[in-house]
Amino acid sequence: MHFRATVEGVPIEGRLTRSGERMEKIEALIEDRSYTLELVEVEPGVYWMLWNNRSIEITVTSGPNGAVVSIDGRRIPVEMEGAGPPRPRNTPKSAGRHDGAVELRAPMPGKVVRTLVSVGDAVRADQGVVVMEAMKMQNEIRTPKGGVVASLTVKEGALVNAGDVLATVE
Amino acid sequence: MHFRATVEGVPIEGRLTRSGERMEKIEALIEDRSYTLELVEVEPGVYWMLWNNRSIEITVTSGPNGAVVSIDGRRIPVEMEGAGPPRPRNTPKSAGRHDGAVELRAPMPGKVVRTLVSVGDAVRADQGVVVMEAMKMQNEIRTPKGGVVASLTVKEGALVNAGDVLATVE
Amino acid sequence: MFKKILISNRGEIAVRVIRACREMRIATAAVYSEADRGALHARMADEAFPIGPAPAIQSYLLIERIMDAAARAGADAIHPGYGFLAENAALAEACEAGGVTFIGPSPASMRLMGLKVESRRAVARSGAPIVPGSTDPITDDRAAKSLADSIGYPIMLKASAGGGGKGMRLVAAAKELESALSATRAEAAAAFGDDAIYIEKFIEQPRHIEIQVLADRHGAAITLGERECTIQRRHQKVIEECPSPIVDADLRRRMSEAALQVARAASYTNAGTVEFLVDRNRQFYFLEMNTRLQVEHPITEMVTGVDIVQQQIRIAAGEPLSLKQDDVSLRGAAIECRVYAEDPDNNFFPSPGRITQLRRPSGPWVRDDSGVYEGWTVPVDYDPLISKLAVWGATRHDALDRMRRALGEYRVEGIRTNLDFFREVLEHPHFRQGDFDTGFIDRWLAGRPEPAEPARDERDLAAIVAAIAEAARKPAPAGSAGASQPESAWKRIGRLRALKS
Amino acid sequence: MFKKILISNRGEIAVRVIRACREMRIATAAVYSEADRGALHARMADEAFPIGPAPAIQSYLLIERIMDAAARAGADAIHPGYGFLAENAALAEACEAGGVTFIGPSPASMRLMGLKVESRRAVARSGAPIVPGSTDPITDDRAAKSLADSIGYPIMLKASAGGGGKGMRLVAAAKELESALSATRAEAAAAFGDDAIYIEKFIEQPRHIEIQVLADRHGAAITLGERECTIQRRHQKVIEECPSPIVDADLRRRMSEAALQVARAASYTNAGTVEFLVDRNRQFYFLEMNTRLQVEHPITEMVTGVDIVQQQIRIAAGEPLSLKQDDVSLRGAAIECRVYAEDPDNNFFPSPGRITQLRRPSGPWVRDDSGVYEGWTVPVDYDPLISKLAVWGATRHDALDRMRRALGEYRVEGIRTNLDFFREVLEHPHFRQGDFDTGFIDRWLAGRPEPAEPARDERDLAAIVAAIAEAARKPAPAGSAGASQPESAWKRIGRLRALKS
Repeated sequence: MHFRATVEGVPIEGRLTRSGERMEKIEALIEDRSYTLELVEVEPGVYWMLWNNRSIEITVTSGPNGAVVSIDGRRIPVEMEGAGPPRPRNTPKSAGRHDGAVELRAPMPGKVVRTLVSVGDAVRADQGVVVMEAMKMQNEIRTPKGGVVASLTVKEGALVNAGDVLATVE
Repeated sequence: MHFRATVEGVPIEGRLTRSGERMEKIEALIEDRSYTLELVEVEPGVYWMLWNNRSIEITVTSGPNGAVVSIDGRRIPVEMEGAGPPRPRNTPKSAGRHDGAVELRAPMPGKVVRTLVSVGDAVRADQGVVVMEAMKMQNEIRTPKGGVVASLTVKEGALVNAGDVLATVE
Repeated sequence: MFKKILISNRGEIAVRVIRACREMRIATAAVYSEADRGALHARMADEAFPIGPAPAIQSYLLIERIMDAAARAGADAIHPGYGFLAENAALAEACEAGGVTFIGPSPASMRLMGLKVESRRAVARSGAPIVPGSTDPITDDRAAKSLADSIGYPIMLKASAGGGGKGMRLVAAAKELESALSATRAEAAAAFGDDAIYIEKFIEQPRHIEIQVLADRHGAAITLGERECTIQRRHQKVIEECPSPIVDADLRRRMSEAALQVARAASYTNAGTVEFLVDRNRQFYFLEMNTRLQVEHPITEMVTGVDIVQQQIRIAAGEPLSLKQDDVSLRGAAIECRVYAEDPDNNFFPSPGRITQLRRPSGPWVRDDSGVYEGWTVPVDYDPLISKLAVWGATRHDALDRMRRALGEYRVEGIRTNLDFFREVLEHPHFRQGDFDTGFIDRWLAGRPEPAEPARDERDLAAIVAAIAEAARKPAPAGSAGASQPESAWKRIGRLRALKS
Repeated sequence: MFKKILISNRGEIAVRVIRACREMRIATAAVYSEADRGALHARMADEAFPIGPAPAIQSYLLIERIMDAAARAGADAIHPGYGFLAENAALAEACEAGGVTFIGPSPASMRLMGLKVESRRAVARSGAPIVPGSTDPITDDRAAKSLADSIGYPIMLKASAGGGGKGMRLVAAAKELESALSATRAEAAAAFGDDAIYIEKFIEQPRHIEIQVLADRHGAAITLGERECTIQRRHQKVIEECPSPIVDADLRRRMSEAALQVARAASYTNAGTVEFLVDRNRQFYFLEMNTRLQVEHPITEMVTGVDIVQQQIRIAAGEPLSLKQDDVSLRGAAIECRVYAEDPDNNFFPSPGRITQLRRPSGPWVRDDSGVYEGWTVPVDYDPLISKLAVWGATRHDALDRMRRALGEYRVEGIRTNLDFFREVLEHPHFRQGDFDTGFIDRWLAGRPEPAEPARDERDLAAIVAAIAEAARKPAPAGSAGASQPESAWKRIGRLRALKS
């Protein structure tokens, strides 16, 4: 089995040879690094790995074209190639667009308590733009870069879902 | 929805009317007894029921044509009609045959430690026939009725599965 | 004793009360909002009553809905838990009017302790120490100056009508007083229509330490030692300990005596908590009294062996305290971590949603008071506390090591939690030494280094398991990898490498 | 302190030891048989080593495999748990030879206490009370008669070479002695080739009470109170308590002193348990010493606050006991139920198999030492203990009520367990009063009435939910019910009713 993946932004390529039943034996070659290990899925999405007699528990939370792999409390994002067309994540983060504008998105579902700026206002990087409330806590949504508020998509009192655009800063 | 079931050996017939989404409302008429209740499957096979404001947790372990329903630690076997062809249970119990003979079956997987009788021996009801070991415990398998040992299918040291015939008594 | 108790709350604290009732063979009635259909507390109770839509203001905060449910249940008592209506005297009054016992103090005690100025005055009269300053509004600048001089700088100016951190100003030295006074007065007048202000000494790098009180309806009152609640993030407690690393027997005795003075000043009955600020010289000052069961009560239970919720119920039923002060002893040390549905990697934003996997720690001296289960969707409408993880050890050191072990066994998938954050805090040398103040976490977070990159073999193992999981999820035809995919990072870098070589 | 400990065991006790090690920051190495791939103890350890096929005789009981795994792991100590090789002096000797510390007593202590006759003699010499009778074989009938008369009837005749209940005969009165002697001698000669016999007083309706001992390698030894282990089914402990309902401070002091005499007689080090029979007059007699960690150690931990496993490790590492006898106090009461994979409705036959659902109790003062997880297949090859559920309460009464609550929260599907059986035992009035002997459970089971039929509405609700579950499992076309099915009970009875009407 051949695979390509991007692990924390670093692309790698590997080959696996699998054998065995309940506890699989796996030979893996990733670039020039080889691994011999045993693996069994002990609970749904939870794998127990033996590697050089080390007992390692690994949890995989799979998504359509990516997964978060937890090893001993460390979360490692892995995007698999050939895993189907990419689908937007549940919670898109605020991110730059091609035109250089920044979309501020709601990091969680909740209510807009206050807007702190108006369209046309100049804003500094890290300045608060909207205050959201979820789970009884108020959180300021800040702009990652300075500029001018190009749009303010929500009003005070609005209910928003995770990923909804709150404002754009150009 | 119409159903027929056998509950602890007692056959009943009922009609259900279902409505609602996350928490279903159910109107049931079983013979002349009517029930109004709400139901939601909170975990796989675990249902939370509200009936006259009573909060009742019910676990269903489904089989091909039967289920064991647990209500507050009480286990109630329910056989549904129209649930597909019957399939043998995992662990058939020792039971009488049409010809009046009794088959003694292994109640669990394990090892035959000793046979206590020989073919042709006369046995009393409740007399031990075979000693099995499983989970480090020895258990005598006894005949529910007296008679003559017609066959002894296992030898000392044999490994048997749950439901395997150990002996027959006529 | 009561026949049936209605619990006017949700989540872990409702579960806690249900457990106490079950142990006392008292029937339980839960209430639930539309967001809490199938919630753990509703599942566990003997009866459950719907009380309205998801927003608390339309359900858990509606006194008439609670009283109506109690009447339908035929409950003879109501336990309010903490939060929601727990410190609302109107619920206690509605109970009195409805002939149902409210498991808590009298409405008068609740009202007195709920008022900032009046409670401060009552406590001052009782002889318990309050933060030095004025107990009446100051209008005269000369009086303000002489008071500030007598208590010593730094001081805080506080608008009488203010609250929640608004209308407050720190004054570091005498020379700043005059301009600060006029600025604060002006702000207060503008914001609250009232320019009356108070002066209080500013306690630098304080610790937040509280005393648990139990008082029956027959005049007996005892204390169950202190809790150290200094570890806070944005003024929210996250880790509590019992005992406090800085409280010795003498200080405990003096703080307990002060707490009893406060309780007596409020004619207090049932379980209550007197909160103190403690300065660097271990001087302590009354902060406020919480007139209800405290979130962090489990650590006191573990160290004293006293079931505080059962005591609440017995006191409310009119029983005299079965414990005398001499019966109370502290054994070992307990620590609690508040497990929140929040994302420490994303500014601690709330993280509601469905819990896809839940494995909870267990074994010796580990207690998990959870309000959720695997498959439950943590609603966006209520506070993010999903569990309180508490451990006990013979010493503080043992308890810390046990907590570290328990955190390692805890696994929550589907939502983010602060479990890993606690693992970091627990290893911080200042925390282990017990050397901290209320600003500890916020200062540490401000200067917290980025977590180390995972090692190369960890990354490789992650990729291997992800590949296996992907293959199990969707068995792909051999050799199909990436055939018609958008250009991947792998390809891009591959090309870059080719260019370089 | 050790750097890495190999645990030569499996299941809940291996998990218990791993937890202690993790709290002490000691690395752990597990061993596992082919049946235990993916077992909880192997998952939780830092390292895991395969040691052979499923049968214990080919894996967990093979000293060379254990020593080989320890060498590969680079472990500097081995913890044997209980069972398997825990009381096998040869493992302790192999450790000595291999330069690995065995966490337990010396091979000499283990051997002495493992021999019935020699240990009885050594204990008799130490001054601790043994069951009255002969310490040497008796060949002369007149000597037998005079000994029997002096200790009083009833007595037991025991073949010297016998064991495991074979070659034993109860003699109720003097007139039966002569014929019993000749019958027992004849049987012993036939069965064992040796007609030597012993005489021991027969203790009627005894209780089984044991004392926990800790002894370091520097001559210090303390006791941690008693455990009441009288509740047994077929000589297997199922419920244990600490303290015993019949032991007061004076009896505890005397039994503890006797236990220390036994420990000294065996030059004992590390944790050990001295078992006593206690008769109806509260006279106690040495039964045997268990030279290892006891299954039921958690209840002592809960009542004393002492972590016995950590103490074992510290003692083995050569540390002097940090606790003095005066530091040990008992607070409240603890009870343990041994959760077995067995079917109480089917003669308590073993019930191995896959656990399809596992929900474990939690909350205040509940401790579940489990060796399994949801999805795990309990193997047929090892003992059926899947968990030890222990609770603590301020009084025995509180602990019983808490256990009842905790049992109600425990849910295991896929295999059968004795959880419901415990709920019945806990409500038995004699059990609640603490009035029982070792035959209590077996007598009660013999006369146990059939459980009551479920009420009609319970049956109806069960049918409704089963119908809903069935519909979800396999959405059936409307009106298809029973079309081509074999004749059902429903149809038969429907016809019978038609005939009758």
